[in-house]
Amino acid sequence: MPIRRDKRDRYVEIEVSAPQEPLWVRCESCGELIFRRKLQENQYVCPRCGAYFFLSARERVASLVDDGSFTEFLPPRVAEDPLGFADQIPYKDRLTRARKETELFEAVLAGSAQIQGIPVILTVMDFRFIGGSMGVGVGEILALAMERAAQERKPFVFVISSGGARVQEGVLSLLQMVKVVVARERLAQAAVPYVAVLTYPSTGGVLASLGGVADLTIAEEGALVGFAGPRVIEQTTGERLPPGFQTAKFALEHGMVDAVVPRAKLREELSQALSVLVA
Amino acid sequence: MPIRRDKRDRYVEIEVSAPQEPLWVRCESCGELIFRRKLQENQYVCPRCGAYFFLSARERVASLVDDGSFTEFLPPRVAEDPLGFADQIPYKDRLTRARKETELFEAVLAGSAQIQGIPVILTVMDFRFIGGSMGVGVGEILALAMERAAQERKPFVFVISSGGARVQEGVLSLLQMVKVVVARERLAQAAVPYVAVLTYPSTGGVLASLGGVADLTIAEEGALVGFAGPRVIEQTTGERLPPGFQTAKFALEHGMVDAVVPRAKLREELSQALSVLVA
Amino acid sequence: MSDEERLKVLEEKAEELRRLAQANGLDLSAEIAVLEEKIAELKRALCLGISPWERVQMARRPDRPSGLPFVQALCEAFYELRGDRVVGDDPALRGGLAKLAGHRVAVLFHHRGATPEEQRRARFGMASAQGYWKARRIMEVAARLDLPLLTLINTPGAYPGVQAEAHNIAGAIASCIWQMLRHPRPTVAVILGEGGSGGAVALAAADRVLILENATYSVISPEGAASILWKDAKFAQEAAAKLKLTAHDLRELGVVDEVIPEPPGGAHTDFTGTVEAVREALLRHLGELTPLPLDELLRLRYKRYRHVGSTNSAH
Amino acid sequence: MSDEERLKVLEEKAEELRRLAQANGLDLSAEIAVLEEKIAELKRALCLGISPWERVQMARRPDRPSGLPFVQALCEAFYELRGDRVVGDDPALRGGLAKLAGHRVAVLFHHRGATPEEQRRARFGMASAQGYWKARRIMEVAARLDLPLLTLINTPGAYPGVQAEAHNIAGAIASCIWQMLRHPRPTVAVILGEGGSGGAVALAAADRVLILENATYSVISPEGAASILWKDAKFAQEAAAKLKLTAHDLRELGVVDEVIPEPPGGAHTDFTGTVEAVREALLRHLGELTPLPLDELLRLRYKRYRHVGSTNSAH
Ligand SMILES: [Zn+2]
Ligand SMILES: [Zn+2]
Repeated sequence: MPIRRDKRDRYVEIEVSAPQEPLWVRCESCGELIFRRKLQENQYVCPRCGAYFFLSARERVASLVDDGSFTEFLPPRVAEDPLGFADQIPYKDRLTRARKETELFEAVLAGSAQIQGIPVILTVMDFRFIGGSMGVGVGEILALAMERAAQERKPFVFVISSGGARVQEGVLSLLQMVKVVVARERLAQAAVPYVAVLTYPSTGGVLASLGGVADLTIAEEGALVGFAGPRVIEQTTGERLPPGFQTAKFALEHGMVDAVVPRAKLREELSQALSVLVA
Repeated sequence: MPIRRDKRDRYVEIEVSAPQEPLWVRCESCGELIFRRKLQENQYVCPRCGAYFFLSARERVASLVDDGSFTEFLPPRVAEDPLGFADQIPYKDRLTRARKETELFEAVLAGSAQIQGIPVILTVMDFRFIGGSMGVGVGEILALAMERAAQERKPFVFVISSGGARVQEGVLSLLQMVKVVVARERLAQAAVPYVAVLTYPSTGGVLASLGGVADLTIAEEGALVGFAGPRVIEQTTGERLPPGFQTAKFALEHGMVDAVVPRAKLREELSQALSVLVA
Repeated sequence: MSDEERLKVLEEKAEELRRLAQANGLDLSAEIAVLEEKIAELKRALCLGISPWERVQMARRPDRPSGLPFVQALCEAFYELRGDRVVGDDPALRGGLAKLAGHRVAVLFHHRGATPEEQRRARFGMASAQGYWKARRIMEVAARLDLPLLTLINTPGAYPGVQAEAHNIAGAIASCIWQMLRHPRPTVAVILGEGGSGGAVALAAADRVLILENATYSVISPEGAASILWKDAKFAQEAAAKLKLTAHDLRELGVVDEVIPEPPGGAHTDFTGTVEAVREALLRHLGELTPLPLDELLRLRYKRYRHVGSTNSAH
Repeated sequence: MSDEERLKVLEEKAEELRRLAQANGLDLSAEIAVLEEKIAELKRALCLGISPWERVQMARRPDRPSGLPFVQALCEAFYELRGDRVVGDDPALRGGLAKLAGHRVAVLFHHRGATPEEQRRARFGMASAQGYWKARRIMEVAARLDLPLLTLINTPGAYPGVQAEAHNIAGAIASCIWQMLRHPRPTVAVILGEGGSGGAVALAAADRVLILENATYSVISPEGAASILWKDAKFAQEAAAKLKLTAHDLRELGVVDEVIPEPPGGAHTDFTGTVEAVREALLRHLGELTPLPLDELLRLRYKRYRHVGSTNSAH
């Protein structure tokens, strides 16, 4: 699904549907029918209007690392559905469905990889997995990855695409904010660098924990960067949102990120950043 | 001399003349003729209009500490006139004159004292001494006082009244900014608290060094708090200064100080602050 | 007449009897004792068996002991520190240095305000970026001065506003969590009322987390959960139950270390008693933590948070 | 015709002869050698015996090697870090992480801008509060990653503006000095052009302070001193001499550790040579400092700054 903005330059969130694999995809931003292979080659940026489509975690990994260099970590043992939660559907079913649809164990994918020859520990979120929300599983995968990065003295790279906390895991999901920061402190103790990459969307509890304490922060051009979603802000405060609010450019101008780059240049940018971070 | 503001609520600096001891003093703010003893009793605040007069270092000490508790430290040995400087008059003469007029060795007075029974190391600047400027002597007195505070584990209190660096000592006066901060780090290493009190004026190199790194910062109501003087800002940038610019209230609203208190309550405020800082 | 109104009537009656007894030298102790028993019973009834949703309501009461008056009653001395040193000061998140039972401590707390004007200025306890940047600064002062850190939490959540975003509220919250985890002395958090989401967790990454019996701690408000998950705000009560946000649920989940009992009728019926109960618990936990050497403190802190929810510890 | 114009004419003539020689296969080496000797002589003349006031002018040249181009030439790789994480980013004070002769380092520098538009945005190298808050943040990143810190100074001073004051530029400068003094690895500062007052010292609290031959370091501009002390701007030249702001004066005062010679004619006549000279000096000083254990580094740092001017070390 493409990331659209309305006329006032705000992001419009779009329902993420099951990924089928049709040959043609319609850009919801400009209406163009795009040959899927072509879209893929263009790293899921509309060749006509430049709109950014979501990138799945695996596609993101493929777009960033040296070919064949990614070794995925095994999924950890965690409490699944720790609250026994059900809303309109049981949380367990939601999890099962997300796993089937995304072919991922959780909303973040972790592994070791090389980026232009530099070994890193890479973690990439997938927004299709229950909105890229952080529950116990995501927290555990991130913490394990950071501990490994600290131990192996490899830079830790975290690509965010998250709507926030995993509400269905209640306060345990909230506490993952503490868990990932306590693990981040391990990186600091080992003087191992941590690079955050903010994409669409980088919000809520993920931005307000691990996403907010990187040594170096790069935003993808199409990113949304903010604690509260635009609609929440409008509804709660009645404030008018300024043009370009919570865009990558807004984040740069307000001192929150070190760089903004188009998706096509992210790999090169990351490797430049990594080159000054490793001996 | 009283501290005046013009109609746009800016401070107007006033030449500090030799302190004679006339029986009557005219308030330059409201024109009132005030009996000197009366003014003194009112801690040099105009009883009619509330304008703040400069307080000499000794009068400030007297207004803050328990009666008879102040023991002044001996003046240190420092390079006097390290550049052999002369402008319209030789710097040495200026120093001699300032010493005679103020009966102080330098623009800061240091000693041990008790404030409502709490032992402290107290340093107080005197604006009459070459504009309360910080040269090698001031830097040395402050550094010695901080080292003593760290050693004796007594809170360090610094009352600022300074126009900035001692220009006549050139770059050596600039480097006093580093000297006082390196000594301040000694306090931090010893976990000894440091309280800054900002009065009129707290500007330039003193604010941008020791004045900017306190654990707890109290501004006197009549304080001027800023890096650059109002006139410099207007002349350099052509910007219009907002009403109340660089006042104590401005500093509070912009998050720079912890409290603003009238002169008459400063002693009580300090003792409240100290009471939570000592065991 | 509601139970609460009935309680008020009974209490007034008892008070009147006492006044009468004293004024006229009468012995009304038997009558007073009967009333007092009824009052105690009613208070217990009000407190026990109440639903999660009712606890949410209780946690949100504007008269719940909290904020500046709470800190002033808790500590013998409190000196407020203000300002983030870069932009401004936030009246919704406050803090300073204090004396607690003779010990020097640093305190951070949400302040919701007592008067309508104060409540408006404090956005009903929703702190903005400046509040959290200030909190981090105060944590740094406390670290430098080697002081234990206490936090008292009562917020619907961090403020979702344009200026908050422009001043990086997400980074400020993250920095608070980080700084709290690096604090070189013991840290204890007490959830007094609402423990709302990121705005609460910013002050809750403590060695010990305590909670008042009718306080809550949740990733989202029940109303928010209802509208997101059920697409219908009417499911708020159901959400309140399912989110496991009550003190006893949190204790069972291992998220809090101790539930501090409230007086019968709820904390708002007894300000002083609540303060005393919190004070006793705080001092007990501080007493346990203070002798620990720094490396042990940090090891236990790591262990505590590193494994939250990682194994099937609950249920 | 000024010496500088004469130099230009001679250089053009030599260049033309070389072109002629190559194009027509002529041997003009004798003629060229004569010209080159004259050029060298003139360059020496331009550099030696110049007055403090002339050095002030040279230090201020907009074409003086400095800023981003300097850092990019100095380091094999440079990755810029931007933003103070609270308010914004400042184009006049920049920094990031870099590779210098294979070593990882952090770099902070003033950037005055090359084009008029860039110069306007960068306020001719006068950094505002955001710049100094950003600098402190980058120092913290460097400390966390255990990197040596290099600073390259060239500023008329910190920006005196309303927003700078509103965002506590004094506190930001003070915090930079403090953070630099706490840095856990070696720190080296190089004054490339103007070392103007508080805006310079914020980046100059280093283990070693180096200065280019025609750079200056002063508590106030000569114009400022003239108008304050002489009440007449015409005394700027006299003030320039009396303030002891030239590299050689500073070396004599013990304020800088080394004067890096400039190519004949001044640094602006040879960008590459200047970069090389700075690079050589930086690596030499880093090489001396790197083996020192942290406590020794901090001890020497304390000693260096604790006694500035305290004894009659100069004159
Ligand atoms: Zn399109
Ligand atoms: Zn008056």
